[in-house]
Amino acid sequence: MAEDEFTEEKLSVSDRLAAEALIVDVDGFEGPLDALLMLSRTQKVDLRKISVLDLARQYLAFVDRAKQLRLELAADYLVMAAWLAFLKSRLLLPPDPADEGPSGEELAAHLAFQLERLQAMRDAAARLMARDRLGRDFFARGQTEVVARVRSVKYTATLLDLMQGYARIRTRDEFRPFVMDRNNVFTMEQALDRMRGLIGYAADWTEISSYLPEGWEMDPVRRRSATAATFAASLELVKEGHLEIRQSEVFAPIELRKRT
Amino acid sequence: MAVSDETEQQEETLFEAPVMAEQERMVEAVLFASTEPITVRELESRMPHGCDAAEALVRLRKRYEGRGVRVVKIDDAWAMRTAPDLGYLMQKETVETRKLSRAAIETLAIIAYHQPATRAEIEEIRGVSVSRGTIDQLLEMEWIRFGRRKMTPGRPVTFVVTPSFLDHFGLENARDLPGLKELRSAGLLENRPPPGAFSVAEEEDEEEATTGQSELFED
Amino acid sequence: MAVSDETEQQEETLFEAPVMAEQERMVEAVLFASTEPITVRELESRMPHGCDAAEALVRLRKRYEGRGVRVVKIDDAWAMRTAPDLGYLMQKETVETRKLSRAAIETLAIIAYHQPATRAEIEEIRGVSVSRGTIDQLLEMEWIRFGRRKMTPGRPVTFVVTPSFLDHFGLENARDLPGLKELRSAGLLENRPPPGAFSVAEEEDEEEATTGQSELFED
Repeated sequence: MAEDEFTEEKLSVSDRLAAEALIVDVDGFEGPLDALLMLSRTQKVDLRKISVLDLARQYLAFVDRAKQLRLELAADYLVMAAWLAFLKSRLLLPPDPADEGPSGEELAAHLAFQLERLQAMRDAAARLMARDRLGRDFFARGQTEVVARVRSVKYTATLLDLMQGYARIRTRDEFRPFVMDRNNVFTMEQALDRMRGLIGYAADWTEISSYLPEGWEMDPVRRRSATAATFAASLELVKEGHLEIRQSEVFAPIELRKRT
Repeated sequence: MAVSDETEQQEETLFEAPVMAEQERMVEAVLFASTEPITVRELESRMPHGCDAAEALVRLRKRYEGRGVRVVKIDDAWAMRTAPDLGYLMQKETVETRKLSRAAIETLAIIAYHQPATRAEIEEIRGVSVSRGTIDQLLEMEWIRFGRRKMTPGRPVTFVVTPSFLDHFGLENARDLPGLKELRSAGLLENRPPPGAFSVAEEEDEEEATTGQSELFED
Repeated sequence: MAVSDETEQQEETLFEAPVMAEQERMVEAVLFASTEPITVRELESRMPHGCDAAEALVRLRKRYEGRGVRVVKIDDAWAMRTAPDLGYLMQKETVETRKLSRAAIETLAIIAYHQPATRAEIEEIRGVSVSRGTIDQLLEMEWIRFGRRKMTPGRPVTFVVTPSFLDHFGLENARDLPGLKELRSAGLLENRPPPGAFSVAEEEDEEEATTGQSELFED
């Protein structure tokens, strides 16, 4: 620490001056990195050869001075000060072999890189803005001619659109009120009515299919509905004791006859 | 030119007007960038002292002779204009791709699935009337065409899909269109219909596919 | 060449593209009439079928060399612009560009040189946060636009410069930015993570940086 004190003394005059200069336009800085870049110029060397240790001292002096003058420094300036104080100690103390973190030199090199990169971007920005510019140094055609737009519309659709379109129509059908489809549905009530009328003649065993109403035998949909209704009606009539029902084996024809 | 003249000229170099080639460049740039025709007087007021804008204009006009752009005089002012014979280039053709309307897609789908389909059939399936415009649009796009008249009272015209329809949708023939079962398994038909409605449609489809469509591909 | 070939060629003459001199006139007229850069594709869409706008452009550009007006390339489009040395004649046409803040200028430069650049990268380089207004202003001026999202955690948006940026600064493409090569070889365009902060995100960033930026130099 003795050495630290000594160098601090040695730098103090120029540091104080730099700090004073900075304080004048502390509001003009765009953050601590900008302030550091400004401070680094006082070293009057290539940014690549900058002494980060000196820079850290200069910055800490600047923050001290600001505190003495009771200037409000934004939080990020103080964060940078804390980090530079840490960096300074890293740079001055012999490296701790047990410490796994980056070395002081690595941290310093990165800071130097950041400063160099910021400076490079500022130079690039200045060069960019100094270029010949449209509307200032060179110009576009002043009097443009109207380009007539001839618009032709091309309609398109995908197979998916087509399929979805078709599906939509079909799905819409399915949402029709159920009653709309009754012309293909033979209800159990209808079947019961019909069977009650016919049952008196069923003295012998007769296949249930022969009881299907006329006009319902061919169309598979109608046949399915009529068969189901007729079967249900038959069971009802069996339950009521008017009818007998039998089936000789699985899937064999179902037969009916009047209960005697 | 006399020697004395030359000396005089050299002495005056600092105050001399730019050479004519340079003046021509200036006039060219100003005419190009100006939003309106410019008079000789205005040109000269903008150019360095001693320039002869009128002379530069004459040269510039000559230079642009026969080119895509011309130097023209409008009243007492000058401007640059594109050559009149190239006016046709001043229009821009934009092709806008638009999705077919829902009505057109549905009509097209019905024709594709049920062809040959009459207008009455399309309307029955869609449940709404089909506008003349929709059919015309599909005809114009050459996705549908007239098929044979139906042998039913009134002999209505029918519509069928065209090879360019198949081409656009990447189908070899209309039979390649996915059936209702496939539509359902692809999740395009989500609700299970009452048994009647659904199977009737499917039966019809099947029948159409064997009779109606094979008819189409025979001729 | 066989006689039959010649006959064939003569027969085809009707459908042949116009001669190159004529194509040059066409390109000249179209570019002349437009303030906005025009792509080769658009030129060709406006010219008769079979024209080679790219070749006509090369010839036209040569023809205008050293003149008051120049043919310039901006990205993949072409435009005519007055020669920069004559800017002083055009005070009347000068457009007052909104004065950009230092923050905006630096942000613009960082985006141009590091593109695609995320807001975090801009902030890392400048050492301060980038205000919403700065980015908005640049977007509004159409000098920057959103690029692809970065494939790093959070998928941050990136910013890239636009053709209007290139047009404004007289650049043919982003590779022509002044000093780009030097900055690159000095390693100043690298996204170097701070020591001890080797997070996954940073590694990926680096990868992105090399693909994104070297893209500019390839081809």
